[in-house]
Amino acid sequence: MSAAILSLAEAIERYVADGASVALEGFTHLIPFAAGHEIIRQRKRELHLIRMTPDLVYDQMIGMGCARKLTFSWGGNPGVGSLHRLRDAVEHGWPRPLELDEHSHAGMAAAFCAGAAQLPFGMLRGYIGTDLPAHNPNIRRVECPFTGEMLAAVPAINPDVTILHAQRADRAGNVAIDGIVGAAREAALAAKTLVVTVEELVDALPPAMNGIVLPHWVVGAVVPCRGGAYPSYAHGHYARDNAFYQRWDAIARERGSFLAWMEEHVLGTRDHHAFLARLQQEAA
Amino acid sequence: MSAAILSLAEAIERYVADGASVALEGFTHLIPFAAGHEIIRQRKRELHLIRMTPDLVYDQMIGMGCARKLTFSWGGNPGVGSLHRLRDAVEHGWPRPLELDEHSHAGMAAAFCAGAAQLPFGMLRGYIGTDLPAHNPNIRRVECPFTGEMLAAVPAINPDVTILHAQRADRAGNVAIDGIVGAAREAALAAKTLVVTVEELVDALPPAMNGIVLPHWVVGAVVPCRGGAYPSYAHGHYARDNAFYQRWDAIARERGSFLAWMEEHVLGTRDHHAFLARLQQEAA
Amino acid sequence: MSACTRDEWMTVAAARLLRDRSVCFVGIGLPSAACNLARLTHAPEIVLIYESGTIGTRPQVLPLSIGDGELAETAACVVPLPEVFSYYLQAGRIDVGFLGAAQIDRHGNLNSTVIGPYGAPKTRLPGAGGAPEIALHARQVFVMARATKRSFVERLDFRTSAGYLDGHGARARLGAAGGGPRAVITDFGMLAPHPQSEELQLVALFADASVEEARAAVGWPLGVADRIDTIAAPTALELDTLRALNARTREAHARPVRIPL
Amino acid sequence: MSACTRDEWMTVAAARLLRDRSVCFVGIGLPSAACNLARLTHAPEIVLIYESGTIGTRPQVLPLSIGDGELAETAACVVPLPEVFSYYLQAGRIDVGFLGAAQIDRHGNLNSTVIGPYGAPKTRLPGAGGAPEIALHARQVFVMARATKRSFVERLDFRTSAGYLDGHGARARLGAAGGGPRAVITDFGMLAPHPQSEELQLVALFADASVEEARAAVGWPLGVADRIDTIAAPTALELDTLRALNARTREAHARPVRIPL
Repeated sequence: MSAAILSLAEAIERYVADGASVALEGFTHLIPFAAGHEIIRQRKRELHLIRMTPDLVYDQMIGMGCARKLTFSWGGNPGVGSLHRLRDAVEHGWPRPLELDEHSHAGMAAAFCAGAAQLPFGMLRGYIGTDLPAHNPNIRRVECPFTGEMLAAVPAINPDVTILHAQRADRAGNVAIDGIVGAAREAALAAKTLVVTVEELVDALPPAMNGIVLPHWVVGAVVPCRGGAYPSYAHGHYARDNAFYQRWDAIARERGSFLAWMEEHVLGTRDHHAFLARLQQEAA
Repeated sequence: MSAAILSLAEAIERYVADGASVALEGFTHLIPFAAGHEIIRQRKRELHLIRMTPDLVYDQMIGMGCARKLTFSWGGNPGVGSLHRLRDAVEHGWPRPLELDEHSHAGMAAAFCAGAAQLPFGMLRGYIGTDLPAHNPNIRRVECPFTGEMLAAVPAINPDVTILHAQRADRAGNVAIDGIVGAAREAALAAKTLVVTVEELVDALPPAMNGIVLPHWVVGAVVPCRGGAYPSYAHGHYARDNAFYQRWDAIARERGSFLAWMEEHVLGTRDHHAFLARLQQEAA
Repeated sequence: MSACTRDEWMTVAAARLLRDRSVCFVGIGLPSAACNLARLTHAPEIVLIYESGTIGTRPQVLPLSIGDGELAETAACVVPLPEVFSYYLQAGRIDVGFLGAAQIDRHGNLNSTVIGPYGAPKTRLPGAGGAPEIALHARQVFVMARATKRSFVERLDFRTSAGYLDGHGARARLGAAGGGPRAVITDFGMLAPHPQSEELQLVALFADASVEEARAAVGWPLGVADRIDTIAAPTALELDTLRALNARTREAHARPVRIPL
Repeated sequence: MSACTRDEWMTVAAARLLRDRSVCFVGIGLPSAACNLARLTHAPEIVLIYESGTIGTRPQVLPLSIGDGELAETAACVVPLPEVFSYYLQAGRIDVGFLGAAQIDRHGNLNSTVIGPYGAPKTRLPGAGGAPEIALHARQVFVMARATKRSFVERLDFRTSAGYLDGHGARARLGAAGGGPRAVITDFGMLAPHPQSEELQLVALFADASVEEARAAVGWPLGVADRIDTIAAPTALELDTLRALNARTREAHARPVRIPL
């Protein structure tokens, strides 16, 4: 019932099976980069990746051939431009074709909420006048039994495993999140198993009252992992490395430069600590 | 756009019209007693009262003849027993008959959420095997367009006015709530107009981050009103007067003792300050 | 322990049913006392949720209402009520739900709505509250109710929440996710559903109660299990802990509250 | 102000459209600059909401992403993203939504999904994000996009979000609650929908732009309003404020970030 405290390698090995549906959530803030890199290191395959904003970490997993399908609502490099590896997969099937399950933010948020509530579908007043439903059979309509109005419906998202990054957990596995949370909490509660990497493991969480806490008995595993959101950020711990996001555009633009970078920095490092040390070395 | 800062008498006069649908929310905590008393003083009539847990304040309004209809999910004196005035209205039509729109907590919560989201209905997996739908045409069913499962549906609740009590507001009308919140936030966002009585008006709210804030542009009016939740409580300000809740059982049991108490304490006092002063006088 | 009351015995019996680390959706009254007694004795890591939104709360005294400040102050976190019902209860995260009722029938269906016809009630009761969905979604439900022929009835005046409906698998066929009322703790002992018929039958008696007492208190012909367990009297530790809890509670609730003038 | 760029002029023109106290749903890029310029000049009480859940935020520098820490630190509160979309946007609480796009057609419909066929794209774009529901629910939408014949097109490759659909009231008939794209701010001036046909037509030009320039940049035969306003050049205050904001932003984003080892 209580959360296990594991190393990242153990957690990914235990909970991310080939073919699983996996949501690494966190909206710009608290993106679980370390977990994504470990998935790449362990060469997981055929994953159904789920995430509102794929961001660099999904660009990396897609480019390294981990994914067969992507459920998403906005796939860019925020403030910079394209995710070149995502584009290459969709436009040219490299390194393998990628099936898309594409939504709007509002639709995907409704799907995560339904998942968290264990309802079979979510609804919204949305998708009117757009071509998305024509290309996604997962966007349907439902009639209000009181007014007759037709609303948009999306199936609940219930990932096999959701992975978050958070600022802290206590030793029982209670997890506390401060700051921008996106749909992370709903993705967490929607998951069959929840894994959370954290900046620090503490004896007792600060008093939360109305703050965001995931209680230990909904958490499958807690993984201590300093800097686990870098180059995204952890409010109160370190800032977003906007320059890295800008650099990524050049790294990922070509297959060769992408592969070389991943080989050296992710496959070539033992863990996230070694990854960060390599970057620091380069910066020095 | 910004919230007006009004006296309680002004706010009730301006926003609570005879015949209006009115939700005074707050779950045990932060029940807007002062506002309920002012509605009684102003002899509002034909109200459609909405509240998950009617509590003493609705017992008082119903007993004083303010209400024609009640939407609710649990109508007792918490930890004590019956609401005798609510019972008298339902069992004997005194002082006038009361139409009931009766739900479960889960159903009413879904209806408030739908109201806040401006969806026409809320849904839940609920009401299975109960007699409530047989007596309430507002409990219907909706079919999942993906799985075919039938779920319960309830129409959105959108009160003409929702009244809350909160710990503090700033001068722009931003309202901050700490502690147990129940469905107060959803009831607030579902309302056509929102009125909030507050313990204190401050120059600047403490930093909220992920706390509960109602931004000024969703607030119609802020009413400074110290002790406005008494005999309910305001976390960080004063405790619930459990003894009063117990005393109420005897006061409200008979029509005569109820009317005498209300005459003396509510109709016989100019405002909430005078009401509290009268009680303090009696306690001395 | 001679002076132990039946309410105390019921509370202790209910507490003993609770396993450490289980997640309980707690109501006010005897269930609240039972859950906190369990927490203060054999189940220190039990997780208590009150429908007011307090998750993992550890009150020093029992709340009078479901939303006392004590619950918020000692909680791991406080969430809006809609989330308690959708993200926790409906999502299937509750191991044990407690319910009481004015009436219970032989299949554990409960009435807390009305005595007499709904449209012209003899006695209007508080109503459903969280009960219908607790009854539906909790992995198991424990009912706590003192038994009389007026409360343990042949036929409910109103079915507020589902037990086993008409029995024989009717509940499961309707798609209810939770396991239903696995135990009814009452003031002579305990009833539990028969595995096939799902009719409540006597499975355990307090050490000083009898089958005759049980039959006399129940308004339907009460079936009796092949084996009737004896529920041991409260231990000194249980009784001391419960009484200390109740004493703290009485003292706290009697403390005069400053009128916020 | 001779050296003012067209991007600056667009930003200033958009900022001027924003009234004080209006509630704006802000996207990254030029809209974010325009909203914050308005806040720092004539609209100090404007309410800025970013879809990351930051409500009433007052950033000192422009965010690079929609969820920069700066937005959370200066917000009145931070709410989960599902609430931004349901309790704020869908609930009709947004006065102004900003959208950009890779393609726009004559009725203000937008494409940010794909160039070429959806199943075999020539260029895969980032996709919808918040756009479909911003387009639907905001009381008015302002579009900011530089014009070329490849972006202001006769026919969209994909309709990501609804403008006026085929015009002549089609949008309203479909039940869209918001008012649609009331203004398209582009690098020669501004387009707005014709009251009947709802076709975008030229209503204003930057002081140094011409109708010919506008027509050359638009991929459909551009209609022209009876009266074409001139958008005055940025004032010194506007330009100084915007440039200072951009300079602060560049400096902040260039500051090296400590690797969290």
